Amino acid sequence: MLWDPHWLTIMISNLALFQIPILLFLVGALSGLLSRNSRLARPMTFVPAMIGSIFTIIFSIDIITGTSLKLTIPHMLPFFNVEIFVDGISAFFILIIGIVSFAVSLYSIGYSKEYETKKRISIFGFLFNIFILSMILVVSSNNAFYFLIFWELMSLVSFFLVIYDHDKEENLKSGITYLVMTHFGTALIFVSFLLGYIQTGSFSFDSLRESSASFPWLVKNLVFVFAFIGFGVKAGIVPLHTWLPHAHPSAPSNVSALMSAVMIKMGIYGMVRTVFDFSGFGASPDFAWWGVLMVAVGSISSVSGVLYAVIERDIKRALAYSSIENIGIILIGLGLSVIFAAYHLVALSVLAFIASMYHTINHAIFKGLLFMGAGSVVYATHSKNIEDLGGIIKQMPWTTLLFLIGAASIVGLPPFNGFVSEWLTLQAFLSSYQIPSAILQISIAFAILPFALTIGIASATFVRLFGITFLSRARNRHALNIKEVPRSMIIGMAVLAAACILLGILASLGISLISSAFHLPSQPSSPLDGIMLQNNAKNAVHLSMPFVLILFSAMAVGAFGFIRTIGGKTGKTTYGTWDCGVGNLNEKMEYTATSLSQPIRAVFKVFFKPHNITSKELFVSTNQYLIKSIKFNSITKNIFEESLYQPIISSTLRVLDKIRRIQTGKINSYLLYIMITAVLLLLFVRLSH
Amino acid sequence: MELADIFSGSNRAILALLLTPAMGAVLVTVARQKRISEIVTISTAFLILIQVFFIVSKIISEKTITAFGNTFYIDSFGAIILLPISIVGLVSAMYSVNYMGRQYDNGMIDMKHITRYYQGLNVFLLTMLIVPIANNMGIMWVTVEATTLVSVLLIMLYFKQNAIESAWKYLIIATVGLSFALIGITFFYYANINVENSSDAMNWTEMMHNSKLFDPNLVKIAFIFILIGFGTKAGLAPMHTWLPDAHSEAPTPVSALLSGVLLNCAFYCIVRFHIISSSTIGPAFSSQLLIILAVISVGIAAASIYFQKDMKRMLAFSSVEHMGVISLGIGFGGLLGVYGALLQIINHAIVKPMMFFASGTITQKYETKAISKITGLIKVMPATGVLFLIGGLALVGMPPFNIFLSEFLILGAGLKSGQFLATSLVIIFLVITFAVFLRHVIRMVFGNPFPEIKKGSMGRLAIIPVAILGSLVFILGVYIPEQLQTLVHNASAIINQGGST
Amino acid sequence: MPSIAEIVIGIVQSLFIIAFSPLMVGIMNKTKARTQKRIGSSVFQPYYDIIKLVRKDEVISDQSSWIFRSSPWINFVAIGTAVFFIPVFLSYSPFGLVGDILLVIGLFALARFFTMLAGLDVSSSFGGFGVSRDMMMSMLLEPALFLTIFVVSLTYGGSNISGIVAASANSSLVSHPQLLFAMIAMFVITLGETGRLPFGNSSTHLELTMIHEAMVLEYSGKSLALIEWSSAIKQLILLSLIINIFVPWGISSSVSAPLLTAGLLVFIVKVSLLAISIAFLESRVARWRLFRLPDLIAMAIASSMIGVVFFYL
Amino acid sequence: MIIMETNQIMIFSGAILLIATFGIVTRRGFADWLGAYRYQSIVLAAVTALIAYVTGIWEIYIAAGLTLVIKSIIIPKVLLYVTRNLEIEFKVETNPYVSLRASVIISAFLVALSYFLTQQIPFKSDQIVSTYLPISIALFLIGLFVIVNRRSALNQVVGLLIIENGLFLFTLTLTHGVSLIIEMGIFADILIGIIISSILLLRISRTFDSLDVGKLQNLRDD
Repeated sequence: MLWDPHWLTIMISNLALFQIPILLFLVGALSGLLSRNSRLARPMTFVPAMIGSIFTIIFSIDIITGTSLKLTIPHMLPFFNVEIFVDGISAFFILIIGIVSFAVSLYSIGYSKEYETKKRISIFGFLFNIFILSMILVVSSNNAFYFLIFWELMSLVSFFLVIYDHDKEENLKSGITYLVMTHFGTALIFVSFLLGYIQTGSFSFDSLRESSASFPWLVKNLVFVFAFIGFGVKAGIVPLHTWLPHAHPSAPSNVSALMSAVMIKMGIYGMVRTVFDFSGFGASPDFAWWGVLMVAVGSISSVSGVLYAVIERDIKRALAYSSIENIGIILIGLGLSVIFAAYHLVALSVLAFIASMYHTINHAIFKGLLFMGAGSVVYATHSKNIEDLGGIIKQMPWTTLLFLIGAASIVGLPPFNGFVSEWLTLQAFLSSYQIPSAILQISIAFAILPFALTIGIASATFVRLFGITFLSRARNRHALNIKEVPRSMIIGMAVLAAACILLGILASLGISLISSAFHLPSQPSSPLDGIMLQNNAKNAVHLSMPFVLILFSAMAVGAFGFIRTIGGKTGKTTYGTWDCGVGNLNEKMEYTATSLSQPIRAVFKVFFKPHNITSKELFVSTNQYLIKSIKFNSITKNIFEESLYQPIISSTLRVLDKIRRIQTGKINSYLLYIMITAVLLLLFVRLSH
Repeated sequence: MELADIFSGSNRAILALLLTPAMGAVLVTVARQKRISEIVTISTAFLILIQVFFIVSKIISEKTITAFGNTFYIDSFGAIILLPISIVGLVSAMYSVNYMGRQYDNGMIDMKHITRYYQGLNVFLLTMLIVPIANNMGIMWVTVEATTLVSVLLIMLYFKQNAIESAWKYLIIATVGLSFALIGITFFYYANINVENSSDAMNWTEMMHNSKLFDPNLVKIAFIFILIGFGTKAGLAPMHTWLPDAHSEAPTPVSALLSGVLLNCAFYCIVRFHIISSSTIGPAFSSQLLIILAVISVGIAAASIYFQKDMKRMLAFSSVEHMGVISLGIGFGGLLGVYGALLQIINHAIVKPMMFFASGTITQKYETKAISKITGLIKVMPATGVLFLIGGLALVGMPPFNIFLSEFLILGAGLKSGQFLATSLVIIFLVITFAVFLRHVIRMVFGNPFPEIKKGSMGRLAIIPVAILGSLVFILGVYIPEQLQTLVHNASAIINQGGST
Repeated sequence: MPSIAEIVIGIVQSLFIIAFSPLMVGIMNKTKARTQKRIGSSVFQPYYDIIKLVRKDEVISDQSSWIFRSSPWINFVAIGTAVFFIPVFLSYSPFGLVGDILLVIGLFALARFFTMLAGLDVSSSFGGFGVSRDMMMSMLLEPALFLTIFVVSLTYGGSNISGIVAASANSSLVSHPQLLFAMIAMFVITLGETGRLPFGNSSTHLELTMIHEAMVLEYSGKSLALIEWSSAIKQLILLSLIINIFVPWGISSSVSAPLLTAGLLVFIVKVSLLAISIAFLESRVARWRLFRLPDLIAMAIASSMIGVVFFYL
Repeated sequence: MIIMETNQIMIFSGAILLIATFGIVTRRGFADWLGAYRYQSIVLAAVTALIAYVTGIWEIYIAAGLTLVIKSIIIPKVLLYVTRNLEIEFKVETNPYVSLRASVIISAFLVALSYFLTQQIPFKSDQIVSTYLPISIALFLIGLFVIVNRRSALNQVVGLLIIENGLFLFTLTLTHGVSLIIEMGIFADILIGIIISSILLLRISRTFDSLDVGKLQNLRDD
């Protein structure tokens, strides 16, 4: 590897490296809580968080490159020991947490300024630190019980952060939805762990690791299914995603960045643990259906997520939907990896796994960046509705540039990181013909359609999001006379933007990071090398971004030189946009975000079920042609909430209503219940005699 | 027996323990003054707490205590019931000062009521203290019945329509139920004297000693009567119907005692006979019955909480749910299940009073119990709001609070004992309860308060008791001291001695 | 590691594409003019246009930002880079060690991304509807292209163009029926990507027919020249992909002067024929309604799907 | 020979006890059923004395005496005293859920049920148990049914009283009064219970100005 932090571990053991960040986050939390004075509060909470994140990064890299950490604190509670076990898998996710939380806490120093006036910043800092801490502990705990404790703690704290603006009714509502759904997920995870416990008789993950291979077939599958759904809720897979597009926008933007970039990855972590670490996933074709399930769910999630994103007007909600999409892509990668492994295609399985993990870290980075960018926009304009915005590029050049980098990465344009992971995923797809099962081959071949569709629509989404929000001219007063956000916020974003470019150009850096974290059989190479996949006998596939960049610059220089030589220097005059000679174009005549996505709504009308309401106001009711004003409203349905959740909820409530009516208030009926129960039980005994 | 050995060792301890509240009641009656009665009650409760701690530590060291021949018999299980009684007793005595004081100042009640209230409180404590230490089942029954009568009197303190209505329902239903229990006890006694006709055949230890020889059919019928009877008092569905009325209409400190402690006492009696019957006919029979009633209770609670308009009724129904969970744990059996159930008894006894106290303060602030009218607690009274939120989260089993551990253990035991249907049903119900309960709590705690509510807390005395319990809730969630662990362990051993499913 | 000669050839053939592409446009326009009984402009007209344009001053919208100004350059550079990975008359490109066909698609996407942004940057409705239409098209064309590539690389193994072309050079369409379906799809995609009829008419500026032109309506001078040129290059890239993947005969498989010249000539002939046929087709069909175009693309997708199934059968 | 006779006497007394109970069930007005109850208590006392005679345990005579005193004198007195200034219409059961005639039939069924249920209990050829156990259970169930059936709070007390008599007989039968202290405790509890309930009756009649438990429906969940 390029960077080798062992010079650090000479001084500090990795246990200390583990304790330092935890202490720092606690310090941040408490000092935040204690600092009544708001001006001091922000540095007092977020600076420790920053330092803690740095140590977190160092710690994780140390684990990845060195040995894993294991410690046990017994007898805190009966039956359960506090077991900490940080191996490569945990370290990889801890690294993600560290990178993003560093950038976000830097960003928060500036961002949380606007809360100073209206809210208790100290509470916020407390929750913020605890949130990061809980995520670190989730991935490093090695005992089902404590895992669930930290898991629920994470959910709880994030819930409080979601409803931080609890004056708004809809925030409360989305918070409750979030809490309930995530608790449902936790219940499933709990069941999955318990199934393991019944088999092994121990709540420690070690026992699962050792003996899960010997589980009965049914138990293995049950463990997987429960874990998959349970973690899927947190990851936001369709159709269990409904909390996500409500919760993420409701939270303050720095928290949404953490949630969308890191927290939903905890779901991915859980799946990786369950499938690849324990639950005895034997590499045999009878487990191929796990992978098929993952790929199917992933495809559905990615397509429906991006379809909602492309028509969304709330910038943060659009980003939340795109998180669902990216989780889908990650799942597709994981699923392919499982399928390949099931058929003993180790190399391909590794390829797909790397692709998926690469996309995991990528998504963490650019989604964090994008949410912070959106946060800056909201910070400056106080509006989340992109129909209000526009022309921001002129007053906020830095935010615009960084957001553009994020957008380009998430769309998967070379030379940014998104391209690399999607390229790898596609390569995994292209290798699917090596699976010795025709039906699987064809179904995977069909799965590439939603994947490709996703990529296509994603670019449309972000063209629309970026173009409408930042380009052309302000659509109303929100976006007028605004100014660039504080420096700390820009730096925070710039950190992640740099990471985007770094991971895009030095692809093999990321790959060797992943492969050494997960101990994959692929030789780490110098980060400047290209990727070389010998995925079949005929010929190898290469991708070497540095060279592409060289070609880029060569072309640029060449083109510029050529044009200048033949064309010479020419003048530029700025003049109004061509208005067909009508004159005074104003912002009313701009293309709106809604009309921009209208063709897409039309093409996918099956999915959106759009219907338009046009209300005219006439000068005289007799004459339909003299229209004073016309109001146009285009509504799309959310098929999941309307055809899946509503029926379930309403039927449940109906049943509950029936049940609770036994409390009639009549003492006679109450006594009758007792009498009947007694007589029935006695008769039961008597007759069973 | 000789006068000497009345004052010997354990007899003295028991005598002192029982005399303290009695003296308290007498003093209150004599004094007839608000301030004095408050001080007296708090100090009695405090003394009780100290003595209980002594007794419990003794139990931990030497397992059992017997006194006055075999009339009194305390083992680890009884000790686990004693602990909450003493703790909650003290805290609600402290809380009463503020609560009843306010009522007095508002002129809702006069001096006569105050005296009657504090008398009642002391006697109530006395009766409840006898239940878990009585070896003679007859005495146990009498004291349980006595608790009913005392608590009815305490509920009747006001002349409000609802109070009287709930008192009537409570009295009739509880009395009927307990008569079932008496039949059950007598059956067991009969089974016992059929085996060996000894003078203290009424003692639990005797019954336990002979239980292997009991007649199975007799035991079955007897246990059904016991289950119906004490189940009524313990608020197991479908005999729970009196509970929401009584618990919501009683004065708040009394509600706390009813929900937090009295239910445990009643359930304690069930478990005593569960032990005997499982040693006679194996645990399958009684466990099944317990599990069935438990599932019904949890389901009905979940259903009733959602549509609840009254805060205290909501809490009462959540008590039904938790009693269900406890009996589920006992029913599932095994070390995990019983351990979880016992922890759940303690935890529920800590959390529920906390919630009731908080709700009492809230009611006095907002002057309503209607959930829909209570919003923005966190802004109006931050301390109480936060504590109320913590309590709510603990009640639905959210870590890092104490109930999570016990429910985790119980459900684990459920799957381990192969009760998949019951466990999955209960998990579903618990998720529903989580949703509906927290929905109410969150709407109360957050959001914007109505403008006419003026900010400001209700004084230190209203918060301290809640805060004490709140800290316990958190501590027991992350750390359980060694002694308590051993105590609970021994107790589960006692309950499991009948063998486990 | 490729030899110097190969690298030189590689550079040469990419420069050839860049230089040759406007001529293709000229040939097509000429053909169309002829079919419409017009003399039409000379086949070299595109060159004249470019040279004229680069000499002209630019008028830039006062609403626009650096995105608008940089977009033509990014466009040109991206597509120009893509050229390097396309084998023309040598059956493999030494730059196959740098990237594959997925990278080419990625570069196209990059170009299009910025074109769309530029369309939105000038706050005119023309740009707006141009972008919204192009969004719809590209959103559907991209998966179609992916699927076609999928079929091809399934057939010839891997997504390395050089490998594909080399493999296809010594095998025939007949032995791989699925490639027929892929070819149909590829043809439709090419029409769509280059905005030919029935998708759009590159030679009008009626707001009904404009898709691509609407986005670049504000451009003038050097920028316009770059845009015209890069779209010409893109068109030629797609054409040569069709030719070299599906009808690769005649392409030289090794670096030797006679073979290369032969390859070059054959390539020119083939590509011109293809261009002329496209022009003929264009003068036959009328432009479709916007919302019927997805059906056409869906047809392309379907046919490559059938191709996939055929591959596995 | 004498045993034979005592058996017959016992069964006969049991029958009388049941008849007395039916008498209470059918009574509508307060004074009527109170009288019936007094009659039943006297029969119960007699039965107690009989058991005392058969078992030859002298404490049971005390119990019998207590029964006679408390149940046939004190409790009716108390009830009459507390309800003395209640309007008469409160004291009459106007419309029970099941008509009194039908309720007699149901009571009969309950007697049959109790015989059916108690068959599996081992009597060890104990004549007292085999005779009085089913009857006491029957009393218990009938009392329960009476409470369930009646609408007037005052007339629900009678149910309690029947139940309590059943309990008394039951414990006596099974325990032979060995644990007299406990019997005393039970007596005390019941007595206090009756007193408290009659206080409640007053409260109810004052606050709801009716004794119809149908009025007590403010606390419900629908």
